[in-house]
Amino acid sequence: MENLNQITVLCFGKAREITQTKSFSLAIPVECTVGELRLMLCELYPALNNDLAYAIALNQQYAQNETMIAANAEVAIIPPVSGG
Amino acid sequence: MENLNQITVLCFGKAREITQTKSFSLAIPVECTVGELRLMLCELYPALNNDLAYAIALNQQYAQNETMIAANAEVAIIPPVSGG
Amino acid sequence: MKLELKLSSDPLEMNLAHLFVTSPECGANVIFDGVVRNSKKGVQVTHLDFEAYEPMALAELEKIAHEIADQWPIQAVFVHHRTGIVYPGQSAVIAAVSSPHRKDAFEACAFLLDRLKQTVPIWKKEYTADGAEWVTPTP
Amino acid sequence: MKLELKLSSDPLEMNLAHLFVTSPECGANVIFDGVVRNSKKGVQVTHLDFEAYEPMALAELEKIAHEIADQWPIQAVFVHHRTGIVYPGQSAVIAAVSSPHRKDAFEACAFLLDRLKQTVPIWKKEYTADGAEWVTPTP
Repeated sequence: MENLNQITVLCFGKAREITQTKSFSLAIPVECTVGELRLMLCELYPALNNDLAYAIALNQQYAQNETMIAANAEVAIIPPVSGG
Repeated sequence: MENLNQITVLCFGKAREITQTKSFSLAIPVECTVGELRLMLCELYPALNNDLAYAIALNQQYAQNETMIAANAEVAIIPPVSGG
Repeated sequence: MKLELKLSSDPLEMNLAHLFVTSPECGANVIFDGVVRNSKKGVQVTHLDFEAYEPMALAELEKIAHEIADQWPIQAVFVHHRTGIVYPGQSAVIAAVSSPHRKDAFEACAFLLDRLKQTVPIWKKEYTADGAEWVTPTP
Repeated sequence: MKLELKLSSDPLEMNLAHLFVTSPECGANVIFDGVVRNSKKGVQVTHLDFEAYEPMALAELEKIAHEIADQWPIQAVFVHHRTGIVYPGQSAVIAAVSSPHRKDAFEACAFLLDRLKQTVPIWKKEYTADGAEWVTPTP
Protein backbone atom coordinates (compact mmCIF):
# COMPACT_ATOMS: atom_id res chain seq x y z
CA MET A 1 0.00 0.00 0.00
CA GLU A 2 1.19 3.46 -0.94
CA ASN A 3 2.55 5.78 1.73
CA LEU A 4 0.43 8.88 2.27
CA ASN A 5 1.06 12.35 3.70
CA GLN A 6 -1.65 14.23 5.50
CA ILE A 7 -1.82 17.89 4.48
CA THR A 8 -4.07 20.80 5.39
CA VAL A 9 -5.52 22.81 2.53
CA LEU A 10 -6.62 26.37 3.31
CA CYS A 11 -9.31 27.96 1.15
CA PHE A 12 -9.80 31.69 0.65
CA GLY A 13 -12.24 33.96 -1.12
CA LYS A 14 -14.08 32.31 -3.95
CA ALA A 15 -12.23 29.03 -3.30
CA ARG A 16 -13.65 29.01 0.21
CA GLU A 17 -17.13 29.43 -1.19
CA ILE A 18 -16.64 26.65 -3.77
CA THR A 19 -15.28 24.20 -1.20
CA GLN A 20 -17.68 25.50 1.44
CA THR A 21 -14.94 25.31 4.06
CA LYS A 22 -12.02 27.40 5.30
CA SER A 23 -9.77 24.34 5.35
CA PHE A 24 -9.81 20.58 4.86
CA SER A 25 -7.43 17.70 5.35
CA LEU A 26 -6.21 15.70 2.42
CA ALA A 27 -4.13 12.55 2.11
CA ILE A 28 -1.66 12.83 -0.74
CA PRO A 29 1.09 10.50 -1.98
CA VAL A 30 4.47 11.00 -0.30
CA GLU A 31 5.85 12.05 -3.65
CA CYS A 32 3.32 14.57 -4.88
CA THR A 33 3.90 17.76 -6.82
CA VAL A 34 1.75 20.87 -6.80
CA GLY A 35 0.62 19.98 -10.32
CA GLU A 36 -0.53 16.55 -9.15
CA LEU A 37 -2.35 18.16 -6.21
CA ARG A 38 -4.20 20.38 -8.68
CA LEU A 39 -5.50 17.26 -10.47
CA MET A 40 -6.73 15.87 -7.15
CA LEU A 41 -8.42 19.16 -6.25
CA CYS A 42 -10.06 19.21 -9.67
CA GLU A 43 -11.64 15.83 -9.04
CA LEU A 44 -12.76 16.83 -5.55
CA TYR A 45 -14.09 20.25 -6.59
CA PRO A 46 -14.60 20.50 -10.36
CA ALA A 47 -15.87 24.07 -9.96
CA LEU A 48 -12.42 25.14 -8.78
CA ASN A 49 -10.93 24.61 -12.19
CA ASN A 50 -13.96 25.70 -14.15
CA ASP A 51 -14.46 28.99 -12.32
CA LEU A 52 -11.09 30.02 -11.09
CA ALA A 53 -7.49 30.44 -12.19
CA TYR A 54 -5.97 29.87 -8.78
CA ALA A 55 -2.42 29.66 -7.45
CA ILE A 56 -1.14 27.27 -4.81
CA ALA A 57 0.93 28.42 -1.87
CA LEU A 58 3.12 26.09 0.19
CA ASN A 59 3.93 27.30 3.67
CA GLN A 60 2.83 30.83 2.71
CA GLN A 61 4.89 31.06 -0.48
CA TYR A 62 3.67 30.88 -4.07
CA ALA A 63 4.62 27.46 -5.49
CA GLN A 64 5.29 26.19 -9.01
CA ASN A 65 3.54 23.11 -10.44
CA GLU A 66 6.84 21.16 -10.36
CA THR A 67 7.44 21.73 -6.64
CA MET A 68 7.20 18.66 -4.41
CA ILE A 69 4.86 19.02 -1.43
CA ALA A 70 6.63 18.31 1.87
CA ALA A 71 5.01 16.39 4.69
CA ASN A 72 2.96 18.63 6.98
CA ALA A 73 3.02 21.42 4.45
CA GLU A 74 0.47 24.20 4.87
CA VAL A 75 -1.14 24.31 1.46
CA ALA A 76 -3.40 27.16 0.37
CA ILE A 77 -5.66 27.74 -2.61
CA ILE A 78 -5.09 31.34 -3.70
CA PRO A 79 -7.71 32.78 -6.06
CA PRO A 80 -6.75 35.86 -8.09
CA VAL A 81 -5.96 38.52 -5.48
CA SER A 82 -7.83 41.81 -5.27
CA GLY A 83 -6.41 43.74 -2.34
CA GLY A 84 -5.95 47.49 -2.21
CA MET B 1 8.42 117.36 -19.25
CA GLU B 2 7.74 113.62 -19.61
CA ASN B 3 4.64 112.14 -17.95
CA LEU B 4 5.46 109.66 -15.18
CA ASN B 5 3.60 106.79 -13.53
CA GLN B 6 4.14 105.98 -9.90
CA ILE B 7 4.50 102.24 -9.29
CA THR B 8 5.19 100.12 -6.23
CA VAL B 9 7.92 97.51 -6.52
CA LEU B 10 7.75 94.56 -4.11
CA CYS B 11 10.97 92.74 -3.26
CA PHE B 12 11.20 89.15 -2.05
CA GLY B 13 13.88 86.77 -0.87
CA LYS B 14 17.35 87.66 -2.09
CA ALA B 15 15.96 90.69 -3.96
CA ARG B 16 14.64 92.01 -0.66
CA GLU B 17 18.09 91.65 0.86
CA ILE B 18 19.80 93.36 -2.10
CA THR B 19 17.38 96.30 -2.09
CA GLN B 20 17.21 96.25 1.72
CA THR B 21 13.49 96.91 1.59
CA LYS B 22 10.25 94.95 1.15
CA SER B 23 8.94 97.54 -1.31
CA PHE B 24 9.76 100.92 -2.82
CA SER B 25 8.05 103.47 -5.04
CA LEU B 26 9.38 104.24 -8.46
CA ALA B 27 8.43 106.82 -11.07
CA ILE B 28 8.49 105.30 -14.54
CA PRO B 29 7.60 106.74 -17.96
CA VAL B 30 3.94 106.37 -18.92
CA GLU B 31 5.04 104.11 -21.74
CA CYS B 32 7.41 101.69 -20.06
CA THR B 33 7.89 97.98 -20.70
CA VAL B 34 9.06 95.37 -18.24
CA GLY B 35 12.37 95.24 -20.14
CA GLU B 36 12.84 98.98 -19.70
CA LEU B 37 12.00 98.65 -16.01
CA ARG B 38 14.74 96.02 -15.72
CA LEU B 39 17.27 98.56 -17.04
CA MET B 40 16.13 101.09 -14.44
CA LEU B 41 16.35 98.49 -11.65
CA CYS B 42 19.82 97.57 -12.84
CA GLU B 43 20.99 101.17 -12.46
CA LEU B 44 19.36 101.50 -9.02
CA TYR B 45 20.61 98.12 -7.74
CA PRO B 46 23.47 96.76 -9.85
CA ALA B 47 23.68 93.71 -7.58
CA LEU B 48 20.23 92.64 -8.74
CA ASN B 49 21.50 91.82 -12.20
CA ASN B 50 24.89 90.57 -11.15
CA ASP B 51 23.64 88.15 -8.52
CA LEU B 52 20.22 87.12 -9.61
CA ALA B 53 18.26 85.89 -12.62
CA TYR B 54 14.93 87.32 -11.54
CA ALA B 55 11.48 87.47 -13.08
CA ILE B 56 9.07 90.39 -12.94
CA ALA B 57 5.44 89.99 -11.96
CA LEU B 58 2.75 92.54 -12.80
CA ASN B 59 -0.34 92.39 -10.63
CA GLN B 60 0.67 88.93 -9.40
CA GLN B 61 1.28 87.42 -12.82
CA TYR B 62 4.59 86.61 -14.48
CA ALA B 63 5.28 89.23 -17.17
CA GLN B 64 7.30 89.21 -20.39
CA ASN B 65 9.91 91.88 -21.16
CA GLU B 66 7.70 93.28 -23.94
CA THR B 67 4.70 93.85 -21.67
CA MET B 68 3.74 97.48 -21.01
CA ILE B 69 3.42 98.41 -17.33
CA ALA B 70 0.01 99.88 -16.54
CA ALA B 71 -0.45 102.83 -14.20
CA ASN B 72 -0.78 101.72 -10.56
CA ALA B 73 0.54 98.27 -11.39
CA GLU B 74 1.78 96.16 -8.50
CA VAL B 75 5.25 95.17 -9.67
CA ALA B 76 7.27 92.45 -7.97
CA ILE B 77 10.84 91.25 -8.30
CA ILE B 78 10.71 87.44 -8.24
CA PRO B 79 14.04 85.68 -7.59
CA PRO B 80 14.29 82.00 -8.60
CA VAL B 81 11.64 80.26 -6.52
CA SER B 82 12.47 77.48 -4.07
CA GLY B 83 9.23 76.43 -2.40
CA GLY B 84 8.33 72.91 -1.40
CA MET C 1 14.81 50.26 6.29
CA LYS C 2 12.00 50.62 8.81
CA LEU C 3 8.94 48.46 8.20
CA GLU C 4 5.41 48.65 9.57
CA LEU C 5 2.97 46.14 8.06
CA LYS C 6 -0.44 45.33 9.46
CA LEU C 7 -3.84 43.90 8.57
CA SER C 8 -6.62 45.21 10.72
CA SER C 9 -10.38 45.12 11.03
CA ASP C 10 -10.28 48.58 12.67
CA PRO C 11 -10.50 51.85 10.75
CA LEU C 12 -7.13 52.95 9.39
CA GLU C 13 -5.40 56.06 10.71
CA MET C 14 -3.55 58.31 8.31
CA ASN C 15 -1.54 59.91 11.10
CA LEU C 16 0.10 56.60 11.97
CA ALA C 17 1.52 56.42 8.43
CA HIS C 18 2.74 59.99 8.64
CA LEU C 19 4.35 59.54 12.05
CA PHE C 20 5.97 56.25 11.12
CA VAL C 21 7.66 57.34 7.89
CA THR C 22 8.65 60.90 8.82
CA SER C 23 12.29 61.45 9.62
CA PRO C 24 14.66 64.42 9.31
CA GLU C 25 16.82 62.41 6.90
CA CYS C 26 13.95 62.11 4.42
CA GLY C 27 12.64 65.10 2.52
CA ALA C 28 9.78 63.25 0.87
CA ASN C 29 6.93 61.19 2.27
CA VAL C 30 4.41 59.87 -0.23
CA ILE C 31 1.22 58.40 1.16
CA PHE C 32 -1.40 56.49 -0.78
CA ASP C 33 -4.87 56.20 0.67
CA GLY C 34 -7.11 53.71 -1.11
CA VAL C 35 -10.74 54.59 -0.51
CA VAL C 36 -13.76 52.38 -1.14
CA ARG C 37 -15.83 53.86 -3.98
CA ASN C 38 -19.59 54.15 -3.85
CA SER C 39 -20.19 52.85 -7.37
CA LYS C 40 -18.75 50.60 -10.02
CA LYS C 41 -19.78 50.86 -13.65
CA GLY C 42 -22.77 52.89 -12.55
CA VAL C 43 -23.99 50.35 -9.99
CA GLN C 44 -24.14 51.46 -6.37
CA VAL C 45 -21.71 49.69 -4.04
CA THR C 46 -23.00 49.23 -0.50
CA HIS C 47 -19.78 47.80 0.99
CA LEU C 48 -16.78 45.57 0.44
CA ASP C 49 -15.80 42.56 2.52
CA PHE C 50 -12.03 41.93 2.66
CA GLU C 51 -10.53 38.55 3.42
CA ALA C 52 -6.79 37.90 3.83
CA TYR C 53 -4.41 34.99 4.23
CA GLU C 54 -2.76 36.99 6.93
CA PRO C 55 0.67 35.43 7.50
CA MET C 56 1.27 35.10 3.76
CA ALA C 57 -0.04 38.61 3.09
CA LEU C 58 2.45 40.03 5.59
CA ALA C 59 5.24 37.92 4.08
CA GLU C 60 4.42 39.14 0.57
CA LEU C 61 4.28 42.75 1.74
CA GLU C 62 7.70 42.32 3.30
CA LYS C 63 9.04 40.95 0.00
CA ILE C 64 7.65 44.00 -1.79
CA ALA C 65 9.33 46.30 0.72
CA HIS C 66 12.66 44.62 -0.01
CA GLU C 67 12.05 44.87 -3.77
CA ILE C 68 11.50 48.60 -3.23
CA ALA C 69 14.63 49.00 -1.15
CA ASP C 70 16.62 47.32 -3.95
CA GLN C 71 15.46 49.91 -6.47
CA TRP C 72 15.07 53.18 -4.55
CA PRO C 73 16.72 54.75 -1.49
CA ILE C 74 13.68 54.29 0.72
CA GLN C 75 14.07 54.53 4.48
CA ALA C 76 10.61 53.52 5.69
CA VAL C 77 7.69 51.52 4.33
CA PHE C 78 4.26 51.49 5.96
CA VAL C 79 1.24 49.43 4.87
CA HIS C 80 -1.97 49.05 6.85
CA HIS C 81 -4.74 47.13 5.09
CA ARG C 82 -8.30 46.62 6.26
CA THR C 83 -9.98 43.27 6.63
CA GLY C 84 -13.70 42.66 7.03
CA ILE C 85 -16.43 45.03 5.99
CA VAL C 86 -15.44 48.46 4.69
CA TYR C 87 -17.95 51.07 3.53
CA PRO C 88 -17.69 53.62 0.71
CA GLY C 89 -15.61 56.62 1.73
CA GLN C 90 -13.54 54.55 4.19
CA SER C 91 -9.88 53.70 3.62
CA ALA C 92 -9.17 50.12 2.59
CA VAL C 93 -5.41 50.58 2.50
CA ILE C 94 -2.93 53.24 3.56
CA ALA C 95 0.60 52.84 2.22
CA ALA C 96 3.48 55.25 2.75
CA VAL C 97 7.16 55.48 1.95
CA SER C 98 9.86 58.01 2.76
CA SER C 99 12.96 58.88 0.82
CA PRO C 100 15.48 61.71 0.73
CA HIS C 101 14.03 62.91 -2.60
CA ARG C 102 10.51 63.10 -3.92
CA LYS C 103 10.87 61.40 -7.31
CA ASP C 104 12.06 58.20 -5.62
CA ALA C 105 9.25 58.37 -3.07
CA PHE C 106 6.55 58.77 -5.76
CA GLU C 107 7.95 55.93 -7.88
CA ALA C 108 8.39 53.59 -4.93
CA CYS C 109 4.89 54.20 -3.56
CA ALA C 110 3.27 53.66 -6.99
CA PHE C 111 5.29 50.44 -7.41
CA LEU C 112 4.25 49.29 -3.93
CA LEU C 113 0.57 49.57 -4.85
CA ASP C 114 1.05 47.87 -8.24
CA ARG C 115 2.78 44.93 -6.58
CA LEU C 116 0.33 44.77 -3.67
CA LYS C 117 -2.50 44.32 -6.13
CA GLN C 118 -0.57 41.60 -8.00
CA THR C 119 0.78 39.36 -5.26
CA VAL C 120 -0.59 39.99 -1.77
CA PRO C 121 -3.22 37.37 -0.85
CA ILE C 122 -6.11 39.65 0.01
CA TRP C 123 -9.52 39.37 -1.60
CA LYS C 124 -12.52 41.60 -1.68
CA LYS C 125 -16.14 40.76 -2.25
CA GLU C 126 -18.19 43.62 -3.56
CA TYR C 127 -21.79 44.06 -2.43
CA THR C 128 -24.01 46.04 -4.75
CA ALA C 129 -27.69 46.51 -5.45
CA ASP C 130 -27.24 43.74 -8.06
CA GLY C 131 -25.81 41.20 -5.62
CA ALA C 132 -22.35 40.25 -4.41
CA GLU C 133 -19.27 39.03 -6.21
CA TRP C 134 -15.56 38.48 -5.68
CA VAL C 135 -13.62 41.18 -7.42
CA THR C 136 -11.20 39.93 -10.03
CA PRO C 137 -8.17 41.97 -11.00
CA THR C 138 -8.46 44.12 -14.10
CA PRO C 139 -5.39 43.75 -16.32
CA MET D 1 -12.91 70.31 -8.69
CA LYS D 2 -12.60 71.16 -5.00
CA LEU D 3 -9.66 73.39 -4.08
CA GLU D 4 -8.01 74.12 -0.73
CA LEU D 5 -4.89 76.29 -0.94
CA LYS D 6 -3.23 77.95 2.04
CA LEU D 7 0.03 79.46 3.23
CA SER D 8 0.46 79.28 6.96
CA SER D 9 3.02 79.95 9.64
CA ASP D 10 1.43 77.24 11.80
CA PRO D 11 2.45 73.56 11.73
CA LEU D 12 0.75 71.66 8.91
CA GLU D 13 -1.80 68.95 9.65
CA MET D 14 -1.84 65.82 7.54
CA ASN D 15 -5.39 64.95 8.59
CA LEU D 16 -6.74 68.12 6.99
CA ALA D 17 -5.39 66.97 3.62
CA HIS D 18 -6.89 63.53 4.11
CA LEU D 19 -10.29 64.85 5.17
CA PHE D 20 -10.41 67.42 2.39
CA VAL D 21 -9.66 65.14 -0.55
CA THR D 22 -11.46 61.98 0.58
CA SER D 23 -14.75 61.25 -1.14
CA PRO D 24 -16.66 58.07 -1.97
CA GLU D 25 -16.36 58.90 -5.68
CA CYS D 26 -12.55 58.74 -5.52
CA GLY D 27 -10.72 55.48 -4.95
CA ALA D 28 -7.28 57.05 -4.74
CA ASN D 29 -5.87 59.82 -2.57
CA VAL D 30 -2.18 60.57 -3.01
CA ILE D 31 -0.58 62.81 -0.42
CA PHE D 32 2.88 64.32 -0.59
CA ASP D 33 4.49 65.51 2.61
CA GLY D 34 7.65 67.54 2.10
CA VAL D 35 9.81 67.39 5.21
CA VAL D 36 12.72 69.66 6.10
CA ARG D 37 15.94 67.64 6.05
CA ASN D 38 18.56 67.90 8.75
CA SER D 39 21.53 68.07 6.38
CA LYS D 40 22.54 69.15 2.91
CA LYS D 41 25.68 67.88 1.25
CA GLY D 42 26.89 66.71 4.64
CA VAL D 43 26.38 70.07 6.34
CA GLN D 44 23.93 70.22 9.23
CA VAL D 45 20.82 72.30 8.59
CA THR D 46 19.46 74.07 11.68
CA HIS D 47 16.29 75.45 10.05
CA LEU D 48 14.73 76.96 6.96
CA ASP D 49 13.00 80.33 6.72
CA PHE D 50 10.22 80.47 4.10
CA GLU D 51 9.04 83.69 2.51
CA ALA D 52 6.12 83.94 0.09
CA TYR D 53 4.47 86.48 -2.17
CA GLU D 54 1.19 85.25 -0.82
CA PRO D 55 -1.50 86.44 -3.24
CA MET D 56 0.59 85.48 -6.26
CA ALA D 57 1.58 82.14 -4.69
CA LEU D 58 -2.10 81.29 -4.22
CA ALA D 59 -2.88 82.42 -7.79
CA GLU D 60 -0.08 80.26 -9.20
CA LEU D 61 -1.21 77.26 -7.14
CA GLU D 62 -4.69 77.71 -8.52
CA LYS D 63 -3.29 77.75 -12.07
CA ILE D 64 -1.47 74.50 -11.36
CA ALA D 65 -4.68 72.94 -10.04
CA HIS D 66 -6.41 73.83 -13.31
CA GLU D 67 -3.49 72.46 -15.34
CA ILE D 68 -3.92 69.22 -13.40
CA ALA D 69 -7.66 69.10 -13.96
CA ASP D 70 -7.03 69.52 -17.71
CA GLN D 71 -4.82 66.43 -17.77
CA TRP D 72 -6.23 64.03 -15.18
CA PRO D 73 -9.71 63.33 -13.73
CA ILE D 74 -8.87 64.88 -10.37
CA GLN D 75 -11.70 65.82 -8.03
CA ALA D 76 -9.85 67.63 -5.24
CA VAL D 77 -6.55 69.44 -4.85
CA PHE D 78 -5.13 70.45 -1.47
CA VAL D 79 -1.93 72.41 -0.85
CA HIS D 80 -0.85 73.82 2.50
CA HIS D 81 2.60 75.42 2.54
CA ARG D 82 4.48 76.74 5.54
CA THR D 83 5.90 80.23 5.82
CA GLY D 84 8.45 81.43 8.36
CA ILE D 85 10.84 79.21 10.27
CA VAL D 86 10.54 75.45 9.85
CA TYR D 87 12.82 72.95 11.59
CA PRO D 88 14.20 69.62 10.37
CA GLY D 89 11.60 66.87 10.63
CA GLN D 90 8.72 69.32 10.22
CA SER D 91 6.52 69.45 7.13
CA ALA D 92 7.15 72.39 4.80
CA VAL D 93 4.39 71.44 2.39
CA ILE D 94 1.52 68.97 2.30
CA ALA D 95 -0.11 68.45 -1.08
CA ALA D 96 -2.89 65.99 -1.88
CA VAL D 97 -5.07 65.04 -4.80
CA SER D 98 -7.91 62.57 -5.24
CA SER D 99 -9.01 60.73 -8.32
CA PRO D 100 -11.18 57.72 -9.15
CA HIS D 101 -8.03 55.69 -10.02
CA ARG D 102 -4.58 55.55 -8.49
CA LYS D 103 -2.36 56.00 -11.57
CA ASP D 104 -3.96 59.38 -12.25
CA ALA D 105 -3.62 60.42 -8.64
CA PHE D 106 0.10 59.53 -8.49
CA GLU D 107 0.86 61.32 -11.76
CA ALA D 108 -1.14 64.41 -10.84
CA CYS D 109 0.43 64.73 -7.38
CA ALA D 110 3.98 64.35 -8.77
CA PHE D 111 3.19 66.96 -11.45
CA LEU D 112 1.78 69.30 -8.80
CA LEU D 113 5.04 69.22 -6.87
CA ASP D 114 7.17 69.66 -10.01
CA ARG D 115 5.18 72.73 -11.00
CA LEU D 116 5.03 74.14 -7.48
CA LYS D 117 8.82 74.14 -7.37
CA GLN D 118 9.01 75.83 -10.80
CA THR D 119 6.47 78.62 -10.60
CA VAL D 120 5.05 79.36 -7.15
CA PRO D 121 6.69 82.45 -5.61
CA ILE D 122 7.94 80.99 -2.36
CA TRP D 123 11.56 81.18 -1.26
CA LYS D 124 13.53 79.45 1.42
CA LYS D 125 16.67 80.54 3.18
CA GLU D 126 18.70 77.71 4.58
CA TYR D 127 20.50 78.13 7.89
CA THR D 128 23.43 75.79 8.47
CA ALA D 129 26.53 75.62 10.61
CA ASP D 130 28.30 77.33 7.67
CA GLY D 131 25.93 80.32 7.52
CA ALA D 132 22.72 81.13 5.70
CA GLU D 133 21.82 81.30 2.04
CA TRP D 134 18.84 81.50 -0.25
CA VAL D 135 18.22 78.14 -1.86
CA THR D 136 18.35 78.17 -5.63
CA PRO D 137 16.53 75.54 -7.64
CA THR D 138 18.51 72.57 -8.82
CA PRO D 139 17.76 71.77 -12.45
